[in-house]
Amino acid sequence: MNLAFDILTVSAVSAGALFFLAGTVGLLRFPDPLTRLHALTKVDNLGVGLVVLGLLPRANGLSGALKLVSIWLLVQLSGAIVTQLIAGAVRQRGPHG
Amino acid sequence: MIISSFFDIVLVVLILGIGASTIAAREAFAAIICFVVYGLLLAIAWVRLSAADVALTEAAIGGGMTGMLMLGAVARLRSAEGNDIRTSLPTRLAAGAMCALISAGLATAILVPPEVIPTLAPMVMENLAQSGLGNPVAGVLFVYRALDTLLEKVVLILALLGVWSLAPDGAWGGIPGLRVYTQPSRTLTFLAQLLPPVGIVVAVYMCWVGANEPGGAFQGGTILAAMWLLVMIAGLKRVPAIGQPWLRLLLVVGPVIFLAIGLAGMVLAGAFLAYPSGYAKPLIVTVEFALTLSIGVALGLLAAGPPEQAQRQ
Amino acid sequence: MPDVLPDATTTDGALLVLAIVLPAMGVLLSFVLGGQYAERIASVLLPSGLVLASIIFVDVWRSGDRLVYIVGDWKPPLGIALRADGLAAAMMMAVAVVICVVAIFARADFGTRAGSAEARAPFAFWILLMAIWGAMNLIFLGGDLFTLYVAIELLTFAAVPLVCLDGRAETLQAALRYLLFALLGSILYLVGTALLYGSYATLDIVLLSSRIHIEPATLVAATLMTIGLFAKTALFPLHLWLPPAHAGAPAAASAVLSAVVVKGSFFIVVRLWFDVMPGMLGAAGAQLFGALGAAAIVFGNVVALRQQRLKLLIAYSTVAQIGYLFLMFPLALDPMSAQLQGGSALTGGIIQAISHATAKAAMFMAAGLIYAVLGHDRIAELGGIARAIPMTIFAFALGGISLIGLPPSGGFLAKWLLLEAAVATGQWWWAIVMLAGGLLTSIYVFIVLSRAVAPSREPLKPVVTVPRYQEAAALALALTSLLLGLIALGPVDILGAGRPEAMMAGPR
Amino acid sequence: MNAATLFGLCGAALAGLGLYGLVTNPEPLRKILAFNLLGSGVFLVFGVVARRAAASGLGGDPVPQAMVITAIVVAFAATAMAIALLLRLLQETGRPTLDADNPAGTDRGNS
Repeated sequence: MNLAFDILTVSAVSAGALFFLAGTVGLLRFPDPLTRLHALTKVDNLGVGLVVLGLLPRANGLSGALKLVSIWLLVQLSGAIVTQLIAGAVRQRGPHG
Repeated sequence: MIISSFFDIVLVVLILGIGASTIAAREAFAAIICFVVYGLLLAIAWVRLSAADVALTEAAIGGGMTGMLMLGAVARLRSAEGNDIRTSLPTRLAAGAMCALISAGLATAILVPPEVIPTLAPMVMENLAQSGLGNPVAGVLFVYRALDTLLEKVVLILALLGVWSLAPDGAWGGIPGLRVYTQPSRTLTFLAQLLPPVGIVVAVYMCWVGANEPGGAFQGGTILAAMWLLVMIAGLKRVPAIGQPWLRLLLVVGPVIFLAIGLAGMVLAGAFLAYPSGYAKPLIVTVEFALTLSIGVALGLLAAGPPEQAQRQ
Repeated sequence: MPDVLPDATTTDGALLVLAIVLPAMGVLLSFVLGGQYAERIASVLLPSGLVLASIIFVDVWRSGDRLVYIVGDWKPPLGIALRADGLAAAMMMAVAVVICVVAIFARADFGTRAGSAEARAPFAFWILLMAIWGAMNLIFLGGDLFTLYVAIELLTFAAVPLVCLDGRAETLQAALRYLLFALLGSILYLVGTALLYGSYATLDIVLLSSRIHIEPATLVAATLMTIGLFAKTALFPLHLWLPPAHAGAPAAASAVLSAVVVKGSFFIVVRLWFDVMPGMLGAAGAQLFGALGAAAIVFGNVVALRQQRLKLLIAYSTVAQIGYLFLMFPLALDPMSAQLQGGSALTGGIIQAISHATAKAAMFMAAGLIYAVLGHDRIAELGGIARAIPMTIFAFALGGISLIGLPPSGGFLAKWLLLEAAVATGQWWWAIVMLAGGLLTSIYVFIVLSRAVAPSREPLKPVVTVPRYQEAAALALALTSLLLGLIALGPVDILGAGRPEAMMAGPR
Repeated sequence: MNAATLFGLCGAALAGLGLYGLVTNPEPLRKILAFNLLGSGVFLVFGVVARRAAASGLGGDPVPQAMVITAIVVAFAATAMAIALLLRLLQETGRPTLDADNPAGTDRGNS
């Protein structure tokens, strides 16, 4: 049982980290704001999600697990909104404004 | 062990690199973005130093609130940019040498610690039980060194007064010109409707849990301030006029209650800022809640800036 | 090292709490009740602060021992102690007097008529004045280096807005520069406290003084804290912020800033080197402090001589007078033990601080009145002013006498004591600096006075008529400064009360 | 070298960096930013002092940790005041500068 949880933790957190890496590379390499946003949202969504998933078995009881999940939800929310706002600004002022 | 020290080294390199780029960046805007990232990395460093209370404060205030203030400022300064004065090379070299000297001095002091490292931690823990608190940092802030904490709240109020006093005479008592202007946006409005209830719960939790675990009035107050600012920026609530009696009352309620309990201690517990035995924890929690409110309002108003338009009747 | 006496709250120790709580209450109450009440609250609290300071003064003087209050009943190192020794009691008294007189003076500019709406400048001024009073009391009484950090920050936040109360561009610029200097100063001080705590696990002044020894961290801490405090005291060459800030502020504010605020960080320098680490400075360090002081005296006076505007002249004279404060360090060093010791040099330095506070406040008030009457403060065009406001010019002259150091002024007593110490320790070069400084001071005081008493070319048309009580306030402080020398006959020995030297010698 | 010392050296370097920016950068906003960097370096030194003195089952000495919290709030208040001053200066003169040789407002709109 413990071993299974450990494997889950290691693999999920590693996968999450990989998404972070990919997202960061995308942020640095992609040409314009909208594609960069696209890279960022992937990180927010999957990267944090996988890390949280991996950490769940190690959470401090139910309340700890709930806190972890709510962190993920909050990151989702803020990520989505901020992306919207930036994209809106880009559309209004053009990609270089 | 090896992994953790590797992590620390990477973290330190990142912090130094991004810190240096806040100084070296050519544009103020880029420097500020670097600073926000820097603040978050620093919060991780604080976790690595086993100081979760400080990490929370640093993330909330050092990165978040300060970053927001700076962004607001740079947005206004942009039109006036292009300040071509450059410091001359000899001056820069001299300054560099002096700063290197100071860094070296600090580094020496850190590299040569005393043989027996003295600590107050055991003494803090020994006496903590009397107060009923579980968080030693809260113990230091509200029991042993309560005088500093109380006076620091007065500092906050003075800073706010200092900011307000910069208003034009005609605008006195009026509405702060909140520094971040955005076009009304439905997305932002949505966020400002959705987030504050969650934020307020988190702030109250932060303050409540602070007695026993990392958290407390500062951290809770900062979250409260952030929620309030969000609502004001989205235009859901007007920025209040600084002459409003309720606003002034909220600002001082924390320190006033703190001071009153401190003075009551002179009569009931034998010393200023001492708590009567058995009542310490409820009194401290009361003070913390009042302070959370006052800090939240004060931080929010500090970020909002001096009044710029007279209040319309 | 002799073991330190155990700390315990003394009878009347609660007065020390009151000295800090009263101003804090004043700030909070004025803030919530609004500008209509701020002046009234200040006019009740400031005089009671004076009474309080007098009681503490008499207490310390009578008993020859310090008052102590243990806050929250938690003894250092865990808790914080407030202590009033002779130095603290004397400085508190002086600050209370100056602030009360400034408050009387300020009623003309920042008075609030009953029933009027809250106005910006008076609201800010009265609260800031009370805050400065509280911060200074905390600096004098605080027994813990971190509490002193909070105190100097309180002082900074109270002092900076005073500079730009009128909102003109130059004063805003001066205030911003002052703020940056002050912040740099406090952060350097703060890092010093961190290092000291790391080495000794306490920041209590008495505990530290018994534990402190020479090691790298302590030396770095002492250096950084001193540089920071020098920047805040505006000691040459870190004085750049002072002249525009002090000269640009409204008269009442200039008086407080120049007379009171710079003495706060100076007092912490004294605490640090005389109380926390008396054996650390050494001969070389003491000579360096003295040299900076001497440079400040020469530079400040020479630049003051070249000023065209009266308020700037007075501000540069402050730069010079701050220099005198640092001459006491080489003179107080006991060559046998290489320790800084209280005695005539320390007494002279503190009396210099007090006498400068009263004289300089009087001179800034006088300059403010002159400005009000003429609508400018160009020294070359002062003609006829002595006829229009003779009492003010008289006050300016008396203040000048104290700055020069003529008997029976406080400045005379201070310089006399410092000269005595210079002779006793065979350091004649400091005596030369002092005498040269006195000479330069007398030249610019004389220039101003001779312009002021000269007849004006055309009949003087006062821009405003200044109220009598403002002139009287300036004169009262100038007289205090002039007669301060007479305390040599009386309570001057209070300055030794509760000092470590006195304790080692045993209770009197 | 243990982790605490590493962060301590980082703090020392940051303090130097911040001080350099504070002294050499002519723009007031950048000076304020540099002051914050300097401040955070100093706070890290506090953190190291606390971490080194860990005892009684605590990860660090809580006394310096509490002091840092106080100091962070004070630094924020200072930043807010400095920025307010700066923006008011901008409003008054059209150019934010601390340059004393060019009295502010003389060449409005020139920059």
